[in-house]
Amino acid sequence: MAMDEMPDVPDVTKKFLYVNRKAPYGTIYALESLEVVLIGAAFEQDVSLAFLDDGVYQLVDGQDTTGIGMKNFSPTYRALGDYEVTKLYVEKESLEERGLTPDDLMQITYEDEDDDWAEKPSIRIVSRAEMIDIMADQDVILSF
Amino acid sequence: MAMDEMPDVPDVTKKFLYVNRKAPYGTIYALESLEVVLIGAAFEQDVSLAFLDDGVYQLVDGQDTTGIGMKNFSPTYRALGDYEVTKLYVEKESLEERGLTPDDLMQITYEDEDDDWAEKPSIRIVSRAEMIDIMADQDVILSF
Amino acid sequence: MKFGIVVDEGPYTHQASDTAYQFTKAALEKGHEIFRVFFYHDGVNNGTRLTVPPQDERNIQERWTKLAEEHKLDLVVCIAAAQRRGILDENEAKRQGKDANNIAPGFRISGLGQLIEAGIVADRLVVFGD
Amino acid sequence: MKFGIVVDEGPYTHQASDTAYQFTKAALEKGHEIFRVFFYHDGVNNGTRLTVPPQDERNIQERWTKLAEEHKLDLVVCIAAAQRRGILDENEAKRQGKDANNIAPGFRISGLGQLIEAGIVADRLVVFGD
Amino acid sequence: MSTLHTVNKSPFERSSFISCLNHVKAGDAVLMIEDAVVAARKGSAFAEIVEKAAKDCTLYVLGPDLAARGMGEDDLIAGIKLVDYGGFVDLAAEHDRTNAWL
Amino acid sequence: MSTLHTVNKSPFERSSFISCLNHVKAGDAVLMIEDAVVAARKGSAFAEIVEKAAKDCTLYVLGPDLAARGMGEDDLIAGIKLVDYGGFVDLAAEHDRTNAWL
Repeated sequence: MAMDEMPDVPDVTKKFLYVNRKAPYGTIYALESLEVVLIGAAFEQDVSLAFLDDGVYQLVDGQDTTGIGMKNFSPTYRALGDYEVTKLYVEKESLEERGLTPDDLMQITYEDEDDDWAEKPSIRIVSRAEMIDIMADQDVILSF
Repeated sequence: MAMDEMPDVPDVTKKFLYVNRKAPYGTIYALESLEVVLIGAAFEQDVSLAFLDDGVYQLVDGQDTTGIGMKNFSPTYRALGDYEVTKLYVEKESLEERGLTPDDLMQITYEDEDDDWAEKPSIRIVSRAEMIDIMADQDVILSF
Repeated sequence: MKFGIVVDEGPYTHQASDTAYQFTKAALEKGHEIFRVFFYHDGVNNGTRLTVPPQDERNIQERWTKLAEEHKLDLVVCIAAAQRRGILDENEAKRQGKDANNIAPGFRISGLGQLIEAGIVADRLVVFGD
Repeated sequence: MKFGIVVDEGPYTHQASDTAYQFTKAALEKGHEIFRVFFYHDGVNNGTRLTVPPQDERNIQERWTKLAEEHKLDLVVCIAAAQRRGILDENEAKRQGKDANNIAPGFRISGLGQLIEAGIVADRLVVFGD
Repeated sequence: MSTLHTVNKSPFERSSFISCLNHVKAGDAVLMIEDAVVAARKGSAFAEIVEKAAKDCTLYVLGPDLAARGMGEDDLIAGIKLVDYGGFVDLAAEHDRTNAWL
Repeated sequence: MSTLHTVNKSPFERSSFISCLNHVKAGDAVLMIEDAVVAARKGSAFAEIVEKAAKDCTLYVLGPDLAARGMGEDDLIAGIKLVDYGGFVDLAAEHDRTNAWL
C-alpha cells in the first residue's frame, strides 16, 4: 500500500493491542494480522502484541514452509523492531500447555534508542495474570 | 437446481453418511449440508445422517430466527421423510453434554412403505459406541 | 458515541457480517455515529455485487449498500485482502490488467490505514469474525 | 484408484485448498485418477479469475487451472454455493442479469448432483475444509 | 475502566469461550453471541464453569441468537442477562473497550 | 474394513481432534494435517491422550505441515509416523473410506 494513501488522523496516541490466538498457516489470520501491525506502525501509536493460546506457535523458531508451498512469513516478526514495534507479550501458560519453552521461540530484538541503542529482547514472557492486566490497559484491542 | 442437470451415474447403491457436527446459523455448514442431502436423495443411495457434537443443535425444536434476520431452515428436516431420508442418528452423549434430552428435539417422522405406511420416527438416539459402528459401516462419509 | 466496525468474514458462510449489520443498525437507531465499517480478511467478500442469494434469503450485500446510502456510511474494503480474494473496483481492475470488476455500490477499496484510523478516531472499535 | 476431492474453503484464508491441491498433485504423480474436484461452501471462491495475490505468494487459482489443463481435471464449482458468494460464468451472469462474470479458466459451474456423482463413482472421496 | 468481552463460538466446539473466561477482570462483562449462546444453557457440561464466572463478572447473552437456537429465558443459567442488539450497543458504549475472542 | 480419519485443527483450539479420537475403531488410522500437527508434539497437555489413542489405532502426522510449524521428528510423541503428501494418498487408498473431522 502506498504511504500517500494514509489518512490524516487526529494527533492522539492510543494504546493498541493486537491479539494473536491462532496458529500460522492453517489460516491466514496470523499473516494478515502482521500486515495490520506493519501498516499500523506508521501511525505512531503505542503498540503491543499479545501471543496466547495457539498464537504462540507464530513465534516458534525454525518454521520451514517449503513442503506446503506457502510463504514463510516468520522472519517478518524479527523485523518488527525496525518498525518500533518492540512489545511482544507471550503468555507463559499458553507455552507450557503446548509443551513449549521460551527457548523454542525465535530471538527477536530491538535497539533501544533511550538506552544508547542497546539491543534488547522484544519477546516478554508474561503470566496469565499479567496478560489480563495488559489487556485491561488498552484503548483498542484488535483480534482477528 | 433443475433435475435435468443430474448426471448419469452408474447403477450402484452406496452407503452415504452425512456428518453434522456444527450448530446452525453461526455458520452456513448445517444449511448447505442439508442442501446436499436434498439433492442427493434423488440418486437413490442408502442415505444416513449423523448428528453429533454441536450438530445436535440443528434438530432442536422451536428455532426462531426472526430476530437474527436469517431464514429458519429447520422445518426442512421435517420434510426429509418425503425424500426417503429416514435415518437420522443422534448421539446420546452429545445431547447429554449439552443439557439436552430427546424431548428437546423436533418430531421428525416418515411413512414406512414396507409397513403399510405406518408413521415412524426418523430420529434414532444412539450411543457413541453405536455411532462408531454406523460410521465404520459407510462407503462415503461427507462432513462439512 | 462514535463506533468503528470491523467485519472479518464473508457473507453467508459465517454469521459475522449479519451480527455486524444488526449491531450497526441498532447503533444508528440509538443515535450513535458509525465512523466506518472496515471489511478485512474474507470480510472483503461482502463487497461483491455479483451475489445472487436465493429469493427467500436475505441479500447481505444489498442490505449493507442500502444502509450505507441511508446513513452515509463509509464501507471500506481492505485493498490487500481484496486483491488476494478477487474483489476489484474499476480502477484496480484496470491497474491489475483484469477484464472485469465486481465491487458493489456503496463500498470503496482502500488501505489498511483506514482500519488504524478507525481505531484512533472511534470511541469504540467492535470486531466481528469467525 | 479413482479419487474424488472436495474443497470446502476459499483460497488463502484457510489451508484447505492448499492441502487439497498438494494431495491431488501427489495422487496424480502416483498414477491415480482424479475423477473430479468439487468446490463447495466458500470453496467456490477458488474459482474466481480476479484474484491478484502478492508476487511472492502462490497463485492458488492459477495453480488449479494449470493442474486441470495438464491432467484434464474436472473442476466443478457448486452453482448454489457460487450464487450466494458471487461466482458467475458468462451464462449465469446473463441469466441473473449481472453485468460481469468472474469464473476462472478450467473451472465450470454445475449442480450439487456432481458431488453426489463423485461420491458414487470415485473409490475414495477426500474432503478438505475448515 | 472495564471491558466488554464478546464470544461467538460454542464452548463445545472451540476453546475461545474458556480462554475468554480465563482472561476477564473482576467487573468486566462477557456477552455470548452467535453460536456461543449454547454456553448459557443450564444443565450443560459447562454450566458449572459459567456459574463460577458469573461471580466475577456480568454475563450476557444475545436474545435473538438464543431464540434462533431454540432456547429462551427459561433455559438460561441463573444470573445471565438477556439483551437484544440495542443492548449489545449499550454494553459496548458503557465499557471502555471491547475484546472479541475470535 | 478400516477408516482413515483426518483432523486439521489444533486440539487446543477445537474439539474436533478429541471427538475424532472418541470415534475411532481399533485398526483405524488418524492423520493429523494442517494445524492439527501440534497435537503430535511431546510434552503437551494432550500428549497423554494421544499416547493412549496410539494403542488402539495408528497415528500419522503430515511432515510438510509439521515443518511449517517449526517441528520435526524429534518433537513427536513416540509411535507417531511421519508421512508426506504421497503417504497421505497411500493412506487414503489403503483404507476403505476417509472421515474428515472438520
